Amino acid sequence: MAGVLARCTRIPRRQLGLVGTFLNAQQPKTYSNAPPEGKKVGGNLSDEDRIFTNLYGRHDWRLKGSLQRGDWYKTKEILDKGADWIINEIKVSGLRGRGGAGFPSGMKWSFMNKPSDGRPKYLVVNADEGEPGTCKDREILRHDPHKLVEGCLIAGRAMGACAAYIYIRGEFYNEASNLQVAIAEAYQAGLIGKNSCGSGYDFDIFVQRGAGAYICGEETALIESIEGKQGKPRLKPPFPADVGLFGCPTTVTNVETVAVSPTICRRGGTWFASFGRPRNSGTKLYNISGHVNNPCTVEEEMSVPLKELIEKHAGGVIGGWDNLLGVIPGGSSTPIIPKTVCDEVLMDFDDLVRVQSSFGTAAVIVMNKQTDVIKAIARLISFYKHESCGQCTPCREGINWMYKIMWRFVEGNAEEHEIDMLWEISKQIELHTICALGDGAAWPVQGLIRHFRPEIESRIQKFKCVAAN
Amino acid sequence: MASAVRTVRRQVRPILSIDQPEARSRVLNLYKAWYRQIPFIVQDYHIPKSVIQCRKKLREEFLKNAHVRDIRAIDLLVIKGQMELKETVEIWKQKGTLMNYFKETEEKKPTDFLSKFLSGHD
Amino acid sequence: MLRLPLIRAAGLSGCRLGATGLHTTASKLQAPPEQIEVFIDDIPVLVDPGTTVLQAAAKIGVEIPRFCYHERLAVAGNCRMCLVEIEKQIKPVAACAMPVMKGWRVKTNSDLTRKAREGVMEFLLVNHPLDCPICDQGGECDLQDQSMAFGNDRSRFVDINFSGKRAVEDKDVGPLIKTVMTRCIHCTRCIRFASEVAGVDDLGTTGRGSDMQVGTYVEKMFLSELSGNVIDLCPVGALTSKPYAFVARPWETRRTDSIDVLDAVGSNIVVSTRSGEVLRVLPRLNEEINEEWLSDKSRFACDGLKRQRLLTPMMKVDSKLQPVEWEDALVAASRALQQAPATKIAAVTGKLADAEALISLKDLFNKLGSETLATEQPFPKDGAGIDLRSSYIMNNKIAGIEEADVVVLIGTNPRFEAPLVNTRLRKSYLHREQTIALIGPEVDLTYEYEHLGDSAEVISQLKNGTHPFCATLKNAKAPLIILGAEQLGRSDGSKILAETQALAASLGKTVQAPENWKVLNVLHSNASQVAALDLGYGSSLAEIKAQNPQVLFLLGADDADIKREDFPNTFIIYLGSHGDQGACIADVVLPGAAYTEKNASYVNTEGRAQQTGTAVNPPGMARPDWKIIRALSEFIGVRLPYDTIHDVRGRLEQVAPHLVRYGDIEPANYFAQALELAKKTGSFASDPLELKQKTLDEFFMTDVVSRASPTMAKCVQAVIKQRQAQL
Amino acid sequence: MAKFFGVDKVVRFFQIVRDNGGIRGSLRALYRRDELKSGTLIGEDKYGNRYFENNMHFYGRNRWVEYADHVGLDYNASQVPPEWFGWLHYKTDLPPYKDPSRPNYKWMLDHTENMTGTRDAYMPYSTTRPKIEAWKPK
Repeated sequence: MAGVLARCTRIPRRQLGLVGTFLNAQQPKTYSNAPPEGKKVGGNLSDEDRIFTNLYGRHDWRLKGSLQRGDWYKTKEILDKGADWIINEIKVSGLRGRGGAGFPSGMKWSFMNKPSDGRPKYLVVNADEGEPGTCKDREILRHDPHKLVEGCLIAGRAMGACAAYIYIRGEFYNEASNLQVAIAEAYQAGLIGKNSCGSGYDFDIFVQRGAGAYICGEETALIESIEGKQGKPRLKPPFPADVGLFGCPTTVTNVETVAVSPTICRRGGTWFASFGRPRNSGTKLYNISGHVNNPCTVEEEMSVPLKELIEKHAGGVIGGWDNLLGVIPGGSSTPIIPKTVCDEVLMDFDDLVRVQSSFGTAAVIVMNKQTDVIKAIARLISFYKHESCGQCTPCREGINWMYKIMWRFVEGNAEEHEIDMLWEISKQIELHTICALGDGAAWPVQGLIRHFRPEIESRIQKFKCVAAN
Repeated sequence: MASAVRTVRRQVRPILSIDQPEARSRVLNLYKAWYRQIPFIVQDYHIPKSVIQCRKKLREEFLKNAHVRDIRAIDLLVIKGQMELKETVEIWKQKGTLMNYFKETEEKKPTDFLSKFLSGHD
Repeated sequence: MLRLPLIRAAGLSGCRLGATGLHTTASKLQAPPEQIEVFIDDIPVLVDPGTTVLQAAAKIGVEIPRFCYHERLAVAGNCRMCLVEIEKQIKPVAACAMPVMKGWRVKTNSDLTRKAREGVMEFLLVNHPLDCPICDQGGECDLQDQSMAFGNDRSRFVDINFSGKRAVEDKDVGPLIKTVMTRCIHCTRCIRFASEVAGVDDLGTTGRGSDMQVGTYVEKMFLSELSGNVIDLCPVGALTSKPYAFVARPWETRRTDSIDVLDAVGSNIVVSTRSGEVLRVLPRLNEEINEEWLSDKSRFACDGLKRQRLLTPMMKVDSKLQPVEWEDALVAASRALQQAPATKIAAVTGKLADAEALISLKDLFNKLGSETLATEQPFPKDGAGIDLRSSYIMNNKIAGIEEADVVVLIGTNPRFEAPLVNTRLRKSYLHREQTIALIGPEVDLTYEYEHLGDSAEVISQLKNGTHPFCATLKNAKAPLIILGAEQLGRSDGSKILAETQALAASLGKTVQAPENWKVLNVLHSNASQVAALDLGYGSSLAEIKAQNPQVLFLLGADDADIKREDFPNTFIIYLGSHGDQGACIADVVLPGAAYTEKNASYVNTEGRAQQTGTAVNPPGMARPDWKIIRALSEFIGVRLPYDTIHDVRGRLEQVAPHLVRYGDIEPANYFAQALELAKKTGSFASDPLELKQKTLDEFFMTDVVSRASPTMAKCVQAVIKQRQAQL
Repeated sequence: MAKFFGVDKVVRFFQIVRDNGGIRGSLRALYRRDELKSGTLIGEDKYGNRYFENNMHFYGRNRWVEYADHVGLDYNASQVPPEWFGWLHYKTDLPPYKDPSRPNYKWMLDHTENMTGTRDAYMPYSTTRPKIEAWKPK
């Protein structure tokens, strides 16, 4: 779900209400209007620069193993350096939220770091990874849970949060139990809890399992769900940083964002910033699925060319690169890009926006030419129809309508002018909803019509011919 | 002076009668005509009133307008009376209509609180 | 759950959320913040920070269409009808939820805005059935109106030929509300009303996406004393009135502004009539009394106006009541009154009597030399008695309840005795952290309260400072005591009143902030009570019984439990609108007009005089009450000197001028004198405080109108059924 | 010859008088029915009405009914039951008792004459509920 938040980067800062004012003030200094200098392309991440060293679960995921891999190393010292140092380090690193929206994490955390008004603050970690195609947090949760636990502590320290809630997807049973074990170990080792790591800082971590609703990955719906209500997005403003969990200031961050923060603090923000193009720095977990020879999750530098990513790590497209039809680059809610675009696009936030798609969660879904792309998108719309919370009108009624039209397109039982109608309906949904799920459902359809309109038209013609005979 | 007379004449153009005596004679003629017709009316309509009673009513009806002095008004009343006579004699009327002369058909609305209350009028 | 986050948010993060919930009084306490300027359609408007775009637009008369937004409910922002364009923003914002920012240029009629509205309208109609011709909401439907104003004029929904529209099973939510859930547009107004105002968390949504349904999840009836309001709230025909189903169209009905008299709140209502028949009762906006809500009894008991009516005068012939003419009945009544000595006649007035009838009856009895006039609900005579108005009205006004921080309810169940007073309490409880305590039987109010005990002794303990709750009271800035009038009818009524007065006086010393703050408030449940006390109905039923009267005049007194056995040889004259207890025991029955059939004055528990309107004429031979008494006086031979309603009002003005100052409240401020006069001795009775209306089924039938109402009978049945099902 | 002198008419007159029960009977019949006829008795229904036919009269007058004696002068056409009505009005030439095709079911109601003008006349009444229901004292 969080992948859908990608749109946040594309709308003006003022849109963010209160937050927007902060943004406007600080943005020029950091990265906004800076022309991309430095690296032009990423790739070939060396093993010593990998953050998630147990991504494939070949080593011990428990405390002992993670200590060997360097987790919890001098955590106390990091905590002792204080919130401002941590936030500054994150800012320097240029880390952008890994949940899809790509909001600069340092800035987001700094919103929380303001004088307390008496209310406690909370860190909420969004481990409700439900986006079709995305499976990066899962690997962290089951194979490197201590990275996350440590990350919670550091991020929590940076925000002055008193506790972290990790909202974990209901289907991730084993992941949740691994995480719970890791938290228990950390408590026993005195790493978290009262006087965490001996730093004098009290910090608790709670795990809350979801019940399998995609919408609960939206930050406010997630908060509602933790509060025990129906997982339905809240209106913003007020933003969670103002009124969040239990009415208190809250920051909701993705698992990956939190999990990389200890390493950033240990190895320095500049180290992290050295990867990828400017404004798209760091390393990233890529999930490659679909018609590739070797679907995998891999940690790679930002700004790696899509072709290199697929060829090098996923063993290439089934039937060769020329058999490629299109790629959904960032999880199901991002618009599909055709092969011509795939040839040279880089996997980072800015370059994918350039090609009218979105980086999302970097969940690359590859489709070769044997795919019925209309049916594939129709299946995605079925998913969104099923997962729409039903709270606001455009999403509830619109996606259902799109669903009906899409499945008629699959057969071809439609008129050609309905393609334009579908486009308009998707535009009527987009930007008109409370949360970003409506946008996420509209974009695949828009991508389909943008790049595969002839395909739909020929399908309709074919159906008419069959019907006529 | 002459012009003044002319204007006056234009303003009050006579309907039938030019002066008081003429109007008076018309009234008397009408009265006589009614008076003579009453026996036949009583017979034709079969009304439960005697000729004497009817003549008394006739006189009463005429005396109702005894105060009228305006010639034009007298003339109009005479015309109406003639029309009434014609209708009655030709039996264009019905018995009940004729009997209306002898009885008020519409009831007076109550005016004091209690009768209003009892009759249900507000 | 509802209380906690909202409070925190409202209290601590500025007025962002607070602004949505409270608007009548919230601004009074906070210092006026600096206003910001925004532009609505290029018209500059100055608003407080935290004002939403919609409110700012309303300030200059620009109405933004909405479905889910309701100014008295929390903002949901889910219908998306109120989307408006803000200049230099790609995304349209929901006007109902978005607070304005300085310098925003809002465009409520731009292309983007209109397109957004049209899109939302289209989406809403995709699954909304086009059954307007058979829909009860037709003619007063927000969806119809806004579709005309903002929708497209043709449909693109070709899928009607393939898969059709959604259909949803109807729910049975009780005898008052008819559901046609297919028509629901999921605005959740009903849900928000139920949980926020009514305090009954019965409604909610189940399912997701296009399968979302509004309902109770488990088969359950939505039974609340305020449930009918969701009918008004529902912008479409999903929730309509069950008794009113398929009865009339709004353009066929004639509307008469009136006042509700089934409780002592005096809610403002509109009576819809057609051809001499009351069809329905709707609330009318009055911020100081009922806001825009109405209790179910007031709304649905109107069919009781058509049953069990007294249409002709009746007289006992051969020990059986026979219909007679007015003359006969009046002659019989007057003869009885003439023959009886002045000390042997008495009158009791019921809860629906209007001020005009009360003054006429009092004048008549005074002319006959009697002063034995009693109200159904006794008021203690000791001490100041009824002489000081401050000891029997709700001095601090209904709207003033919202400003209290600590409220002590003594022997009252406001939820059922005055549901619209209770909504104020709940509102303050939710939004202003009001602390509420109750002395009396433990009843289910719609908020949490501290139960201090059910003995009258607690009042003294509070006064003396020996009760644990005194600590809270001592720190209260605006304490309030609401005393149920029902308790004053107890044998120790005067003691309760005196102690409460003393308690209020001691608390009154600590009040600093609000001006004219009055601690002591009496909550009545009878609509006629305050007017009767104002006019000097000072006797009590016990006195009348002791007097053993020869003639007893009942002015609609049906609830006083007057039995024939108590008055074996008394000639009983009953004047009222319905055949009930009173008419059963009467020797002469005089048919009076019900509250929708006369232009009459009533005084509510605050002491606010208001008048009802003549929506229909009295049925049959029934007459307005004061006219009957006036006619009777003439038969007796002591003619009362008024013939028209204006004359009666003139007489009212002589006696009590505030009774004809409609809409105003005449404040009373003789607390100290009342306290001085109060009898200091006496002791509390040992039995605990008791209430007549403790549960919902007791609420539905409290007076002749609601007892005659088939709908109310169904409600009682439904409550009992639900209770049994839950056991 | 007798016909030529009109003697047969005289003969027929006496015949008719005889059929009607002599001079006294004829006068009574004449008083009751305003006409004097004689014909073949075709049948009698259960109400006592007797049906005659005499084809000497021209079509339209050759069938008639003599109403039951007990009704006296209060006879009217609606006293003829429907089965005889058909025969009387030439809808059929078969009198009811000779007609096998006539429906005869148990549920069929007995014939009643038109009660208009009598106390038993049908009076329509309102079936709608009154708008205001009055209280009935017990």
